[in-house]
Amino acid sequence: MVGRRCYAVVVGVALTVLLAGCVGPTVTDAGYRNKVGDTARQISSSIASARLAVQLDLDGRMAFALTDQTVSDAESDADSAATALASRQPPTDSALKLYQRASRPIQDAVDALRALRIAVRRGDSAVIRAALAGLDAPQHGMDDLRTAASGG
Amino acid sequence: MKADSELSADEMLLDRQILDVDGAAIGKIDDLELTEPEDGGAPVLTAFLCGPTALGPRIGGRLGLWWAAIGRRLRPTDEAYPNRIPIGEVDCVDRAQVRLTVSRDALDADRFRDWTRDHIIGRIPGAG
Amino acid sequence: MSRLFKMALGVMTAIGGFVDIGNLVTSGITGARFGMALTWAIVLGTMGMTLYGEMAGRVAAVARRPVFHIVRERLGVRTGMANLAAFLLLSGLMLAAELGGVALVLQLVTGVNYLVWVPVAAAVTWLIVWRVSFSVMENLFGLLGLCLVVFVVALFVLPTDWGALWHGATHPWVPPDQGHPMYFFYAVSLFGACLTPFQVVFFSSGGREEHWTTKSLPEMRLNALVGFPLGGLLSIAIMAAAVVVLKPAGVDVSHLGQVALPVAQALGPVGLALALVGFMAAVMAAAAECALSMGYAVAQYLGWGWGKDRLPRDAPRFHLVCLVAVLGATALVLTSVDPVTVTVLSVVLGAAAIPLTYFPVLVVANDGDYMGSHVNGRTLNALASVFLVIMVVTSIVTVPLLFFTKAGR
Amino acid sequence: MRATDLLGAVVYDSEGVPVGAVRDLRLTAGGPPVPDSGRPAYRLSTLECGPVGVAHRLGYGHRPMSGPWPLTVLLRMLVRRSVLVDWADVTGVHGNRIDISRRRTELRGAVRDGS
Repeated sequence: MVGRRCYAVVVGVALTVLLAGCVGPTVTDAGYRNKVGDTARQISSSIASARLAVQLDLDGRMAFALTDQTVSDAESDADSAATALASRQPPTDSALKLYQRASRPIQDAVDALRALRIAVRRGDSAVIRAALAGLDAPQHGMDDLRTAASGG
Repeated sequence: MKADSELSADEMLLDRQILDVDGAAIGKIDDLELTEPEDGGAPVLTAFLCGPTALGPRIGGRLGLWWAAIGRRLRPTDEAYPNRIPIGEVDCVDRAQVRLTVSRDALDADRFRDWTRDHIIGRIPGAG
Repeated sequence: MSRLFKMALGVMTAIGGFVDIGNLVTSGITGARFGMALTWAIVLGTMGMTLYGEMAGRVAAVARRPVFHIVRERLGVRTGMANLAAFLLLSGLMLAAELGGVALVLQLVTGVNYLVWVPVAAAVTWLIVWRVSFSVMENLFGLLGLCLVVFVVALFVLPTDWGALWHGATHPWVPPDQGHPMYFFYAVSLFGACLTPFQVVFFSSGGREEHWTTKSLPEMRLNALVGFPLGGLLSIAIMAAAVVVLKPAGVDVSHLGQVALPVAQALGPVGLALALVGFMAAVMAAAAECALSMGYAVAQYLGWGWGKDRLPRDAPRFHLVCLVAVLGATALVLTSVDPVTVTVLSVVLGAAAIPLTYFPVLVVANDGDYMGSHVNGRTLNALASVFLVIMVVTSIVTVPLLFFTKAGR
Repeated sequence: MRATDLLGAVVYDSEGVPVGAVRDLRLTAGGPPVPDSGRPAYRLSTLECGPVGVAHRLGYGHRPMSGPWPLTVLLRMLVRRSVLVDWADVTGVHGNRIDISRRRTELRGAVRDGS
């Protein structure tokens, strides 16, 4: 009986630690930098994914709802990554500076993906091409941000 | 009963699948009934016991009590003693299987199965 | 002729049946992130699956005992029950992942949100469990699952640098931009995706459903020794396709649809259609197998009648368990938890639970009383022991890895 | 009496020293007729007692196990410490305690050497 109770306590503690690990706050400067880098990486991947799907669609190699789905997913992933970062409190002054440096390009990227999604839904290939070209600048922005977050 | 001249309870009997005369599954040997004979000698094997009221005590703890209680509710008379399969109805016991001389329907061993069939599965279209 | 046909059919369905949502998702993710560096995990997992499947199949054919008979017989009532509970929990998670996978594929085809398709997927899964005969289920879905061969075709059409792929597979170093915990977390996920306990429970119980005897051993061995490795090869092809197309583009896979993009690039709409049919068949079959394996496990542990070769009213409790499993998993998916996350979680936790069922099967495969001349040979035992160690190590490191990598994010 | 009342009970020898827990019951043919059927019964003849039950349960006691290697050696070693107690020597069963009339040293080993 004692053994069983012990077991329950151990499982409880393990679960708590596990859950805490999943949503734990970033308290250090380095942790925050990491978070910014991760966000940039996620958004960059979303842009790449949407770009690939739309390019294939323009080449007539896609079918069904896959293009639409991939672009929508990319937009919502980027949006939720941006929101997740914005909800973190920057722990230090330099972290705050990094956030201020990051928020503009991140918002641009989300906006560009949104524009692409709207264009894809409307189905006008000229507009789609324009929206696709509009991804280039945010892509560079994310690359720069990753460098900034990992470097000094 | 066709079997070796020596059986071991844990190694050959307990937790083995019981099949009826047609090869249909009846349950596991959840416990063995040993009866002390009137001549006062060593206990003899008189029956296989099966069902939740035999398994419950082996699970132990609160889960075991709960298991046995559910089993008791399923018995017609709220009886705590498990289903008996008298040793006389056992056809053979060997390493491969435990088989009976009677059919599943003659045993009335499994009210839970009947209840599930009559109240849930039998009511779904296509149950056969 | 008919025997040859049957054998070929068996192998083909084993290939199609090997791949499920776990393989699709983990191969896609790891290919895009790590290149071919984790190929070894698929190879290891497939070898383990082949070994385990062959032993379980042999025990089912010779000793006439499917997996959960053995679990209770050899581990006893209490340990056996803990084992059963773990199996049900993990298979339930896996079933939720498969149902979510079916719904996601339907979303990709129709554009309608996957949550709408979840009840449909659940209903079809249950109907397969309820009425479709065992051989129709295996053969139909197994063959449709072979559509996934388009991934292999795609590799030949794409400008694939085979030398680079081979170099990546034979130089399994951790990529500089990824940490060790992440690398090993995904290695565990691939291992667990190939070596799924529910597939072994299904394989061995299916053997009893088809009344295997010692005479069926060659057929069973062919399925396990040829079919499973070819299934593993298919998983590697899916990974390689992601390496060729998604990795250079910088796409990090987080949705099922992204896994199909390489095929679209190589083969256009027709290839894409075939890939989606393959996804659908593989995941649908896995969902039904998963639900059935939960029914098999409970019925075998408690000694109830089970099987698809009899009418539901003759095995009512078995069908009740399957029904409850499908309903429970459906409820889980309907909470709108991300199916891809559920998939990764279930293959990783599944990897941790492998020794629970593998160990008793290994013991019984050595029991001369049951197996006669068909006991494990020396070489097989040596290999099986090595795998037991690998599995135990895997299950020890899994939970810490899950914690450190925050489930691979 | 049920089999599981005896299984797991601890056996004490004539000097009160614990011998081990009951791991298995051996039943021998040729007992008196059973009331149900009138056929001769299997009679409880021997208790197999030992410190560790796992090895026995897995089959490494008496079954012809062909491997796997490290387990065979390890588990056989555990089983070798088991002893046999004749039911005739049992003087009393009190709940989870079984008393016998012999000393520990007089008991036979459960596994014959060489098997």
